Amino acid sequence: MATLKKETLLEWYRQMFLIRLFETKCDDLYKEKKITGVYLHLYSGHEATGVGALAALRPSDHVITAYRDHGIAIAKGVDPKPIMAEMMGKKTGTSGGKGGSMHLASREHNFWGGYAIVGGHLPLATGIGLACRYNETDEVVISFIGDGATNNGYFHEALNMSQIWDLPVVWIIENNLVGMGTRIEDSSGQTELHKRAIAYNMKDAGRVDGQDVIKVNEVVSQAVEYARTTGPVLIESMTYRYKGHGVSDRSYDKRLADELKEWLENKDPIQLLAKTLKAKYKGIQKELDAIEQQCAVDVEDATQFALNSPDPTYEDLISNVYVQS
Amino acid sequence: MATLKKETLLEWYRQMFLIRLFETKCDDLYKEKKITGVYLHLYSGHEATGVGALAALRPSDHVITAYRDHGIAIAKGVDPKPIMAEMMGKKTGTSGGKGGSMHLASREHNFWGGYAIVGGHLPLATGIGLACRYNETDEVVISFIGDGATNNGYFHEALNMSQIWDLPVVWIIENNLVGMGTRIEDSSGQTELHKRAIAYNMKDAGRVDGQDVIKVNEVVSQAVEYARTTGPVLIESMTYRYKGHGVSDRSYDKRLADELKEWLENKDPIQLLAKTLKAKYKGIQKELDAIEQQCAVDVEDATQFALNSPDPTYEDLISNVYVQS
Amino acid sequence: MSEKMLPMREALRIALREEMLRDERVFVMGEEVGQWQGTHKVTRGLLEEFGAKRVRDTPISEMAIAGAAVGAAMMGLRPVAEMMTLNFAFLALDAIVNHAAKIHYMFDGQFRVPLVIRAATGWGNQATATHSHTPEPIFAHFPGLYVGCPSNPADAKGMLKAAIRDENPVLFTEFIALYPKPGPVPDDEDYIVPIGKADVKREGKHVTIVSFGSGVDWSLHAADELAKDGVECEVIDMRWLRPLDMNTVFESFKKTNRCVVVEESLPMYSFGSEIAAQIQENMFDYMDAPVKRVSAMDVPLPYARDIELMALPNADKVVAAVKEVL
Amino acid sequence: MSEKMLPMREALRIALREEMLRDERVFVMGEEVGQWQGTHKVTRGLLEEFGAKRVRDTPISEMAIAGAAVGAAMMGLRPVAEMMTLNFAFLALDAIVNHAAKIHYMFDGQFRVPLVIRAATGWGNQATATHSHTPEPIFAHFPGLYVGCPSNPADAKGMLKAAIRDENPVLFTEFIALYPKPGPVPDDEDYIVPIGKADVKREGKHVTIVSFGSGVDWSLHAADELAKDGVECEVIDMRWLRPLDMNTVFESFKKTNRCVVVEESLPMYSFGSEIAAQIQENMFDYMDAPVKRVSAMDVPLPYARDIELMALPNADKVVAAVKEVL
Ligand SMILES: Cc1ncc(C[n+]2csc(CCOP(=O)(O)OP(=O)(O)O)c2C)c(N)n1
Ligand SMILES: Cc1ncc(C[n+]2csc(CCOP(=O)(O)OP(=O)(O)O)c2C)c(N)n1
Ligand SMILES: [Mg+2]
Ligand SMILES: [Mg+2]
Repeated sequence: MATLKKETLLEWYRQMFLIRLFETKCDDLYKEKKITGVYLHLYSGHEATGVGALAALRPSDHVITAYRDHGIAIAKGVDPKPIMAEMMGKKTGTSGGKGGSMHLASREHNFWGGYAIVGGHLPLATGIGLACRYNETDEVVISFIGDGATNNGYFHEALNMSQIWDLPVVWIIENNLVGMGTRIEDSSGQTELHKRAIAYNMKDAGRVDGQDVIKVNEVVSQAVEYARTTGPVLIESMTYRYKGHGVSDRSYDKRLADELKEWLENKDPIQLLAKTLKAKYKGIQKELDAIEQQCAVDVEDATQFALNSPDPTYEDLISNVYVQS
Repeated sequence: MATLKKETLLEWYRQMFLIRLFETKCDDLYKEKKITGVYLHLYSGHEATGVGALAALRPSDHVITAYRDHGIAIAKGVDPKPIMAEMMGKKTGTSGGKGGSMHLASREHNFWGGYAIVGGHLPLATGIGLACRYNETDEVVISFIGDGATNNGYFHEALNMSQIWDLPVVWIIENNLVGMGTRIEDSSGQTELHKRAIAYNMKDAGRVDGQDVIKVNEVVSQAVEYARTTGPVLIESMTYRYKGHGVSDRSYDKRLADELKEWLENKDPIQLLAKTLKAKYKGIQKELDAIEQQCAVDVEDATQFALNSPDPTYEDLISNVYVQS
Repeated sequence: MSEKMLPMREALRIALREEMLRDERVFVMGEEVGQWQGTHKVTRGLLEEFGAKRVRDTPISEMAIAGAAVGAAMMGLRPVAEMMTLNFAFLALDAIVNHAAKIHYMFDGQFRVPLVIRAATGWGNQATATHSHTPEPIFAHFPGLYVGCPSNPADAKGMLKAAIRDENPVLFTEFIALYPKPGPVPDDEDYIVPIGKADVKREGKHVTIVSFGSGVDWSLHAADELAKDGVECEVIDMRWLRPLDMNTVFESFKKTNRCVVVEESLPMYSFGSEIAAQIQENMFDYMDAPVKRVSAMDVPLPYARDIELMALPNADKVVAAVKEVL
Repeated sequence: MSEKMLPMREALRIALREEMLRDERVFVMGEEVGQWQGTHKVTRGLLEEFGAKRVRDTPISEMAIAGAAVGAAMMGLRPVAEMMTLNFAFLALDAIVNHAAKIHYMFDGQFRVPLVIRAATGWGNQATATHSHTPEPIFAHFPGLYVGCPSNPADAKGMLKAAIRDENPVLFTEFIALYPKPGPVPDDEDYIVPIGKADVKREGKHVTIVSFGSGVDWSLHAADELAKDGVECEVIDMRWLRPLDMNTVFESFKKTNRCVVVEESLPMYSFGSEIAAQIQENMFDYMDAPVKRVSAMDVPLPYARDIELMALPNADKVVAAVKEVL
């Protein structure tokens, strides 16, 4: 941490704060029926994992994740405007309104998308890593994985394949203790998920406090360097889901009241970083205030942009089923 | 071993010898085109694993395996006659000639079948174990697994599920170092396959010398008792495939000449047991000779039975697609 | 016969509960079926009533859910495994087609696989391409399996009971859009809608509309609409894609000589293909017009509401198709 | 154009090799494709020539093979992934249908997935129920994917090259029974058989026989047989199940007014269903007889040789079907 610049920490603060605001806004817009559909999975609570991890990458490095993807898009540098437009199914969205909240992506940012089939994107990460090696670049892929997803066959096959081919993939389990309503103890024989690395003889980077953006960044940075030169790494980042599984899960705050309170009060990643910053830099509050205000403006701009964007049309419905040659 | 009776050892010798002869006969019959079709996977070399493991079971216990199933059927006590008839696709076969060499089974022996989709039978074992617990019996299932199969998603999902439900399944990897032509080093990140138990927090019974029927029996017996009362166990049994992957693999003996020689000469399970018996019991050779002769008669009887059995008919082709109510 | 007005999800829940009460061997397993009370609340209350032995939450392991259900069924239990949505059953295709459907045959009758795999199906909620399949036809392609899909609460109860009591593996799919829709449901605990029997939902003499699941409502609405113009539609709910009760279709067709097939599935190699093929093959001399097919458009489903709806069939499209064959 | 007589497996091998020489981005991956030289020897010699980077043996991990190929293709490589047999592609259905086929659409064109999944298909070698599928139609049900299946060595070369060079994901299936069959193969390194074009293999005016893969030989043999009685069959090899070149079928049908569809797949919700449905829908006024379908029997495949053959289609069954429609 000694070597981290103040600007770096402030940038992480900005990203985490922006994600939080963005997600809160999505929640509101859903209630106002401006965002519709059955699925909307918020990243609130996970910010330090996404931001700390992606800060370890170069722009030329890659990331792929599941459906809980809004925060990942933001942390990889995608403009909130097309992200919000995608939430509303607008033509200006990252995926032209055809992917929706679970399928954000940005080719130019090397963000290879959010995917809704649990585990389905994991072999894609293996393939992306394979291409990095094949092309003899030193690029790296980060692939996020839900704790629940680690019990799926895709996990096993994708991680094993990445190991036998020494691919530059950093596998990060975002262990928020639950998949939908199923606690990790009820779904995984092994609840220390990083230990699953042994099954592939993969480098096990252990558990990291996923609420501490600085720690996350440190562990992931080491892993990224290892992956660049050597092979895959498995990391388990302990985090927490502040909202329900998705918007249709409305009882989570009753169900998990005590636990939720504990995490919100003592382990909130944004508050933790604010505390660190304040302890270190006198008078930083003003800078934080300015960042927060800018984030609010950005989210509001994104919302207006999305609201004012056109819907896709019949032409869009039938386009891009195939690449036309 | 101290407690093993001579009759027990002789019975194991008989089973192993019978399997070896049976498989050799299958190979001959295939060359004579009495057994036809693309698939025929011989158990030669694996005898100690199958025989030692199944000797740990009670008749009311269960077994399930992959397509390399002839030896398992014999070791579970199925009469060689219907087994050989199944090889020839006869109506008197264990599966009425409809399953063939890869799909032997005997409901009355609690042999739940051989299965040809790699890994496909593993969740079936989980389900059988589930039924044992559900019915509040103390029955146990042994499920055999190829080393190659451990890299399939089925393995991961089935083992994890057996662990979270504490099911009475003994998972035995028959590690013959290869799946078809792919060496374990090229297919598994982790080559000490028993270590995959850690991924499920499953009891790891380690590696056993799969050519030593006594050792196999000892390790599996302990595992079976653990499974009965507590939960699943993973065992890795180191063994070797004397023949090609299947009958269509004709270059294996050139490909693997040195290794094959080493195993045949120094690690043959039948010779090893014979040596033990001879060291322990003077003049046992005569008994061994008698056993060997009886095995030859049994295989010949089975062959004649199969040759003289009727083929299935159109009625058989269309029957048992559904259970008629 | 006494009955109650209930939504389909409740009819299904009652069927499950009654069968669990009736037969100790029946149990439920799947993702979120227990503590969460079922993703679609079909298993609501069952964990409380029957306990964790008979209502089993599973990991996100579709291959193992289906495969373990097969193993348990072979042992004589009667698992009702839930796939959450039929999309996820793609991951279990091998276990369903190669194991559930084939084991009885492959071992020549030694084993039976009396299981039910329940799965929510259908689209229309912006669930996007990977979560918006109605792929019943690809499962019904394979012999050894039965495939049922109710269009209303009473059938939901009677068909699910038939599936659970049957000795064969059944894939049972439930349209998400139909879960909340109410309808009369018989109280009878032995109310069975037999496997493989279609239902004539409305009689008519000008055209036969053949459908299943969500398509039945569209068809009935279209029939109401067309009745205003004096067109009398006979509406047949196939209920089961396997076995497929073509006799009921043929009997109707002999009278109407015209047919429209309505399905929410994709158009190619699908339900409509098979119905149309069988009609022309068996009813050639009765055909006054070609069989028309109304189905989803041949595209992956997009997220945005308006274009998603454009891609879906509806009553208007059925009306238009009927007019084409008149 | 110079050509050589070669078995289909060799034509495929040459196509792979030439494309690998032509384009550095093309690589091969799958179970036993390298050291073992391919289960069906289609990749023979490639490991020696191109090395382990471009000829990659994989674990028995069908989900990951297909999924990794998708990821690599998105990055601009051109993977040719082998599934050993199409039966095992059941395990990869999700990766193929939900990812390979949908990613281009779902992200509105941002990504392309130019991959080929090769798989051996067909039955008739006592491979038994789980290893005896010809399930092309269930894959072709889904938009976003192309599905091709050659019936002869020349097409095998030209179609595989077309598949590798195309920007879309292609499922490419190869009948095991056809691998050893020789036929003339053009030497031309740019010999392309375009995606989505059917081939009239034999002209005739009395009946149109529509088929693909192994069915084409049976159809041609049947046509020879029928010619003796003066019946002139037009035989169409569809080559691609998606896109489906119905225009070629319709043009032929306008002339013959009769059709038989021949496939090795199961009968229901299948290739024959779709062809028959489209003919009656579009060619109603040209129909002199119903379209007949010849397919495998609707049973899982048994092991025993004789009854297995009974369940399979063959030239005699095609002859009988043609006689029915005349
Ligand atoms: C193959 C598959 N099975 C089931 C689902 C339904 N589902 C969506 S998210 C989810 C839980 C995933 O939990 P986890 O991996 O822990 O991710 P988290 O939601 O906690 O971020 C489930 C079961 C799915 N989308 N795909
Ligand atoms: C899902 C699937 N993929 C591929 C195959 C083809 N196949 C049959 S056996 C085999 C090798 C299995 O090796 P292993 O599990 O080590 O068993 P062994 O043959 O050594 O007993 C392969 C790849 C298959 N039957 N099923
Ligand atoms: Mg989670
Ligand atoms: Mg092996």
